[in-house]
Amino acid sequence: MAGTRPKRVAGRGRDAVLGVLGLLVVVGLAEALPRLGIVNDSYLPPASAMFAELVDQLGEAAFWTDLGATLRGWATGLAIAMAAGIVLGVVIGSVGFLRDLTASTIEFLRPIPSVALIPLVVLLYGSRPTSALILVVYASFWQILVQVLYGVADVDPVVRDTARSYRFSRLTTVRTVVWPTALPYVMTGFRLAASVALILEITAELIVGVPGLGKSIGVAQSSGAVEKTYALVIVVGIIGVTVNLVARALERRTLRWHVSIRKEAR
Amino acid sequence: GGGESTDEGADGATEITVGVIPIVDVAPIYLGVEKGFFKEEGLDVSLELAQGGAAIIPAVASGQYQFGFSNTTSLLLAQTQDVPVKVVTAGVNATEDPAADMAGVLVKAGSDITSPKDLEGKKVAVNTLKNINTTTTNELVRQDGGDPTKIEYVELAFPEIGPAIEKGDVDAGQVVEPFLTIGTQAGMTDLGSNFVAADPGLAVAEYFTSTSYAESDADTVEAFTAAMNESLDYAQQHPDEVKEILPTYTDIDEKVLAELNMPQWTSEIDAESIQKLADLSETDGLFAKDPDVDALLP
Amino acid sequence: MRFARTIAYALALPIVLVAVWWFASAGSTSVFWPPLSKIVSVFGETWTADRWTGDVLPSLARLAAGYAVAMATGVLLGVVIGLYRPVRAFCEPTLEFFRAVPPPVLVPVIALFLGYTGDASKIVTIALGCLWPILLNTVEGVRGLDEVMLDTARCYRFSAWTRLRQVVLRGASPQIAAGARQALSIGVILMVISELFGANRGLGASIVQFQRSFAVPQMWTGIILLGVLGFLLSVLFRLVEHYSLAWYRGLRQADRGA
Amino acid sequence: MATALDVRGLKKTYTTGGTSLEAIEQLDFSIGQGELVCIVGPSGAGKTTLLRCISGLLDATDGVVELDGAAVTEPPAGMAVVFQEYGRSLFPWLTVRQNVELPLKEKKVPRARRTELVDEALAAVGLADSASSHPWQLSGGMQQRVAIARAIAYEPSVLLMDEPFAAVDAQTRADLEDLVRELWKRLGVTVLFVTHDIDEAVYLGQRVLVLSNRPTVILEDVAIDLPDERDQLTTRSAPRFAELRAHVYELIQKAKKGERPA
Amino acid sequence: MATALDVRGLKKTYTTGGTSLEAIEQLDFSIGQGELVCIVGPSGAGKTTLLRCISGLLDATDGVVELDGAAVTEPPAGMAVVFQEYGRSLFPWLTVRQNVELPLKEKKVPRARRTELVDEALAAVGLADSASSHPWQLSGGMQQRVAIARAIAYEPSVLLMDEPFAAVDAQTRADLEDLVRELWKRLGVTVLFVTHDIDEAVYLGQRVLVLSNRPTVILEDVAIDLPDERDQLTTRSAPRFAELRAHVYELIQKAKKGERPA
Ligand SMILES: Nc1ncnc2c1ncn2[C@@H]1O[C@H](COP(=O)(O)OP(=O)(O)OP(=O)(O)O)[C@@H](O)[C@H]1O
Ligand SMILES: Nc1ncnc2c1ncn2[C@@H]1O[C@H](COP(=O)(O)OP(=O)(O)OP(=O)(O)O)[C@@H](O)[C@H]1O
Ligand SMILES: [Mg+2]
Ligand SMILES: [Mg+2]
Repeated sequence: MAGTRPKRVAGRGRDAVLGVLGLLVVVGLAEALPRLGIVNDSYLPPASAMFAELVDQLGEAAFWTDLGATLRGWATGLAIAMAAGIVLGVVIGSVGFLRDLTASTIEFLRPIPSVALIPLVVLLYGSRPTSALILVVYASFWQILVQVLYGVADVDPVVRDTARSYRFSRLTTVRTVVWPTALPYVMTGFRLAASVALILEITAELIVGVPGLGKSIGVAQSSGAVEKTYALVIVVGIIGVTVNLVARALERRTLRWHVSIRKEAR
Repeated sequence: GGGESTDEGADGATEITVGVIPIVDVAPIYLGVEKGFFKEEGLDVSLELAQGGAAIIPAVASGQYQFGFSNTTSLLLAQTQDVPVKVVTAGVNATEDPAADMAGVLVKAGSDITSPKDLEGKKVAVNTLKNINTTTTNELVRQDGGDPTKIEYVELAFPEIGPAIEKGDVDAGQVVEPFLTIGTQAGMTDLGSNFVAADPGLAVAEYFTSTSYAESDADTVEAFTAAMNESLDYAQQHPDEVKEILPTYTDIDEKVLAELNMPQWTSEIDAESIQKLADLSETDGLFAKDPDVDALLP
Repeated sequence: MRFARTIAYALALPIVLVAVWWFASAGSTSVFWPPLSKIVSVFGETWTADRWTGDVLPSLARLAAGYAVAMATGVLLGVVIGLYRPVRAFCEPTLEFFRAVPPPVLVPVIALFLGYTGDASKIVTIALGCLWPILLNTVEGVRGLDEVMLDTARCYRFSAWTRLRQVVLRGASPQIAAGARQALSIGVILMVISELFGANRGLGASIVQFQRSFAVPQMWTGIILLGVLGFLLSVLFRLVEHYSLAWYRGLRQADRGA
Repeated sequence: MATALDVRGLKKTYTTGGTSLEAIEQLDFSIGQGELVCIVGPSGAGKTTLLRCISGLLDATDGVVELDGAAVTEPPAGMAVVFQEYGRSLFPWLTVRQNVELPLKEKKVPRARRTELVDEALAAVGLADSASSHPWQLSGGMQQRVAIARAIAYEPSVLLMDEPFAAVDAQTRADLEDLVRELWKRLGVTVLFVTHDIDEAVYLGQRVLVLSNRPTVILEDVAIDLPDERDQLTTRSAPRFAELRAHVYELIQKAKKGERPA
Repeated sequence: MATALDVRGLKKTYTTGGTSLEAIEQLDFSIGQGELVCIVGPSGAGKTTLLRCISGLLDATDGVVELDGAAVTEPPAGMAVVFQEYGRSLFPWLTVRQNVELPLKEKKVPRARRTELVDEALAAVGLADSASSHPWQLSGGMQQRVAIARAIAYEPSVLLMDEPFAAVDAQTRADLEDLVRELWKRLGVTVLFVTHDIDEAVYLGQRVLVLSNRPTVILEDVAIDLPDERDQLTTRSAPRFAELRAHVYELIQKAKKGERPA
C-alpha cells in the first residue's frame, strides 16, 4: 500500500553499516582461510596476525615517514594528471579537428605500460621521487583523459544549441555546459586515476626504490616477512577506501543535480 | 646523463650514492658506513635500495648513482652490450661448502628428486631467467651427470618460490638467503649450492661504477675501493656484527636470522672465478658477443 | 573521400612524431637511447616467426581471455551494484580496497589460489586490472539512466531480463564503452605485468628479458610493438563501437549538418 | 458500473534536500470501469504527480490508490501510460517499430498478431512511413505519436495519458482525439486523460476533474452531459458544448487565481 | 518597413547513414523589422528544421538565410530561441534563476540590471516562487515557462519560439500570449512563432505562414488583418477572427492531405 509503506531508513547511515559489514566479511575470510588450513599460513597469515603487525607498525616513526612520502608523491602526481587530463581532454574533446588528429597517437601511447618505462625513468632520475612522479602521472593521465573525452561527447545537443543560440563564448560554454556534463565522467575518472596513481606510486617505490611504503613492502618481501608485507598492503587498501569515501562525498555535493544522486535523494 | 661532478658535503666529505639490494650480501657496506670506514676516506655515503641489478646498472651507467652492487652475470651482460660499467671491488662470494652456502636448490619434503640430476625434465623456479642462477644451476645438474638443457625454468620472485614448490606448481626452486633458511625450516630439502657447484667461493657479485666516473673521479673511486675492502674484510671477520646490522635494513625474522648461512666476503676480486662464470654463461648462450672480462675489471 | 581524410588525420601526428624521434636520436651514442634507425633495423631479426607464435600470440590469447572475463563480470556486477543501492553500499568499500592494491602485491595472493605458473593466474591478473574501469563506468552509467525511460519500462511491466537487456544495458552502453576502452589499454599493460611472474615466454616476458640483458634496441622494439598492438586493438574496438553505438552518435548529433 | 480506480485521501509532498513541497493536499475520487475521465488544472498543479501515483511509479506520502479493488504499489498489469516527457520515454537505440513492439513482446503477443498491432497503431497515428527511423530522427510531434502508438498497440485495460497531443498540429490532434474515443468504445478501456486544452477535455470526457492550484484538491468534478456519439463538427458547435467549455474555463481561471472549494 | 529576415531558396535534406530525407523542399519568404509572424503546418513538416536553419544552428543544404542583410552562418547576436524540447534546453545543474541569468551574464548586463530583468521575467511567467528550484523539480509547464522567461529576460531583437506554450494550461497560455504581444510592441522585437494552435496563430500574428506537408514549401502566406489592439475576449469573438481561423484550419487540413501550391 502506497502510503503506509515504511519510510526508507536514513540512507547514508545504513550505507556505512553495510560497507563495514562487507569489509568484515573479507576480514573474516582472511582469518578463516589460513586458520582452517585451506592456505598455508606462512604465505597468507591470518588477518589477526596482519592487524597485530599493523598495530606495531603504527608505533614506528619510519612507518609514518614512509606513509607521508607515499601520500605526497601520490597526491602530487594525481593532481598533475588530473589538471593535464582535464584541460587536454576538454580542449581535444571540443575541437573536432584536434580529436581526429590526436586519436591515433593517444591510442598508441596509452597501452605502453608504465612498468616498461621504469628503466628509462631510472636512467633519468634514479630512485629520486621524480621517477615515481613521472610514472604516476603517465599512468593516471590516460585514465582521466579518456573519461573526459567521453564526457565531453555526452553533451545534450539541445543544451549545446541553447548555449550556441545565446552566443556563449567558448569559455562560458566549457564552464557552464561541457564541464557539468562531463563531471560525472570526470568523477569516475578521478576514482580510477586515484587508485592507478596509488598503484604506480607503490610499484615505483617497490621496484625502483623510491622512498615510501612501497619500498618498505619491497624490503619486507625480500626478507620473507610476510606479515609485515600484508600489514603494509592493508594500509594501501585503506588509503584506497578513504579516497573513494572522499570522492563519493564530493560527488554528493557537486552532482546534486544529476540523476544518479537525485534518484537516491528521493 | 650527468654525474661527472661530485658533490662536496658540508664537512668537506664527498657525497656518493650507492645502489644496493636489501639482502644479506650487502651487509659489509652497511657495516662499513656504521664503523666510519667511508668517512675516514672522506666519503659521505647514502645507500639507495632497489629491487634488483636491472634497476641499478642503468642508474649507475647514467650517473644517477656513483656506485652500485650487481651480480657478476648482469655486469658481464652489460659489458657485452657496451653499457659503460666497470667493477671497482669484490661484492660477495659463495662459500666453499655446498651444504652450507647462501644459495641452494629446494625441493618439497619427500620429493622423489633427491639429487641435482633428477632435475632433468623438471620445472624449476628461478628469480631471473638467463642469468647467474640458471647458469649455476645448470652447472650443478651437469656435474651430477644430468642434462641441464632438459630443465624447464620458470621465473618467480624469491618470496614466491617456496609457496610454488609447496603447491606443486614447480618441482624445485633455486633460492638464496633468507629464503633458503625459511624453506629448510619449513621442511624442504636443499639439493646443494648451485654457486659452489659452479666454483667454490664463486664471485657472485661486485661493486661497480661507470667508466666515465672511473676516469673523471679516480680519487673518489680509489677512496671507495679502499673503504669497501676494509668493510668486506671486517664483515668476514665479525659475523656477529653482521647479524646485528641485518635487521637495520631488512625485515628478516629472528628465528631465521639465527640459522642463516653467511656468504664469504673478501677484498680480493677473483678474476678467475669471474672468467669461469663467463665461460659457463657462454655455454648457455647468454651473450650476443664474447665478454671482455679484463675490460670489466679494474 | 571521408575515409581518406580520416586516414590522413590518423597518420599526420604519428608521422611528425616519428620524424622528430628519428632525427633527434640519429647521432645518439648512449646505449640506452639508441638511434631509431638502429631500433628499426633490429625489429625484423627480433620478432621472428618463433617469437610470434611462442610469445606474442599466447600473450594475446591470454589478453583476450582476461578482457572477456573482465567485461562479463564488470558489466554484470556493475549493473547489480548500480541498480541496488544496498548492494553498492555493501560491496563498495571492499572493492575499493582491492582496487588500490598494486598488482605486484596482489599477484602473489592470486597465485596462492590459482597456481604460480599456469595461464589461470595470468588471465585473472589481466581480468582484475581490466575489471575496474568497466565496473566503475557501468555502475555510474546505470545510476545515471534516465528516469522517464526507467518508468516507461516499469509501466509496461518489462521483465527483469528485458529491462536489463533492452533498457539498462543499452542505456548505460555509452559509458560502458568508455570503461571498456580504458580497460583495453590496461589489459595490454597487465598482460606485460602478469608475465613478470611465473612465466618463461610471452611478449611481456620477452621485453623484460631484453631489458635485463641490456639488449636496449630490442627492448625498444618491444615497447613499440606494444604501442602498435594497443593501437590496432583500439581500432578494432572503435569499429565495434561505431556500429553498436550508432544510435548514440545520431542522438548526440556528432555528424550534424553533414 | 463497477469501480475501476479508487483514489482515497491521496497526499504527496516532495522532499529534496532540506526543503519540502506539498504538491497534492488531498484527493478523493473514483473512476468507473470503462469510463473516460479528463483532468485539467493549472500548470504545476500536480496532474503528472497524480498520474505517477496512480500508475504506481511514485510512492504517495499518504492515502491509497486502488485498482480493481487491489492497492497499487507497483505498475499494475494491463496499464499503459503516455508520459508528458514523450521524448525521454522513447528508447533512442530502438527504431520506431521496435519501440512500439517491445511492450507487446513482453506481453508475449504472438509474432503475427504483434506485427499486425504495430502496423495498425503506426498507421493510426500517421507514422507508417517512419517505422524504421530512430526517435531522434523524428520531429517533436512525431515522437509524441510514437509514444501514443505504443500505448494503443498495447491494448491496455487502463490508459493514462499525460498531455498526449501537446505537440501535434490541430488536424492531427482532432484525428487522434477521435482515435482515442474510438478505441475507448471498441475496447472498453478505462481512460484517464490529462490535458490543457479545455475544448479537448470537454469533447473527449464523460467527466472533467478540475484541479485547484497547488497544494492540490479537486475544485469541481464536472459531468459532461453531451451525447455519446460525438464528432468534431457537430459536437463542438453544440450550445451545450459551449456552455460546458465556458464553465470549465471559468473554473481554471478561478483555480489559477487560487480559489479553493469551500 | 525594413526587411529583418530574408529566406531565399532554402532547402534541407537530412542524411543519416545511407538514407536521406528531404525535409524542406524550397522556402522563400521575408519578414520585416519588428514583424510578428506565426508559422503553422502539419506535424513533421519542418518547422523546427526551419527555425534551426534561421538561427544558424543547422547548416541548410542549399539557399541563404539573411538577417539584417548579412548571411547567417552561426547564431547571430541579439537572437533568442525557445526550443520545442524545453525540458532538455534547461541546464539541470543550474537553478531556475541561474538558468535565466546566465545568458545575461554572457551579454555583460550589469548585476543590478540583471537581477531586475530576471525577477521581472520570472514574475511575468508566474515563477517568482520557484526561482531557487532546479528544473527537474518543476512540472513540464513550469519548465517551459523557465525557457520563455530566459528568452524574454534576454531582450532579444529577434525572437524565435517553437511551440512555446504547448505544455501550459489554457489560462496561463492566454496570459503568455498577451505577454508576447506586449513585449513585441514595447521592444519592437521581430518574432517568429511556431504553433499548432490555430487560434493562437491568428490571435498573435500579423501574418501566418502555412507550411505544406513534407517536403515542405509554403502553402499560403495569410495576412491577418485584425486590428492591432487585440484582447482575448473581443478579438477572439470578432467575426473576422472566425473567418481567418476557419481559413487557416482549412489550409492545415489541405496540407495534411498532401495538397501543394500550384
Ligand atoms: N521531483 C520533484 N521534486 C520536487 N518537486 C517536484 C518534483 N516533481 C514535481 N514537483 C513539484 O510538484 C508540483 C506538481 O508538479 P506536476 O509535474 O505534477 O505538475 P503538473 O500538474 O503536471 O503541471 P504541468 O501541467 O505543468 O505539467 C510542481 O509545483 C512541481 O514543482
Ligand atoms: N536529425 C534528424 N535526422 C533525420 N531526419 C530528421 C532529423 N530531424 C528532423 N528530421 C525529419 O525532418 C522532418 C521535419 O522535422 P521537424 O522537426 O522540422 O518538424 P516540425 O515541423 O518541427 O514537426 P513538429 O510540429 O512535430 O515538431 C521530419 O520528417 C523529421 O523526421
Ligand atoms: Mg505535468
Ligand atoms: Mg518541431
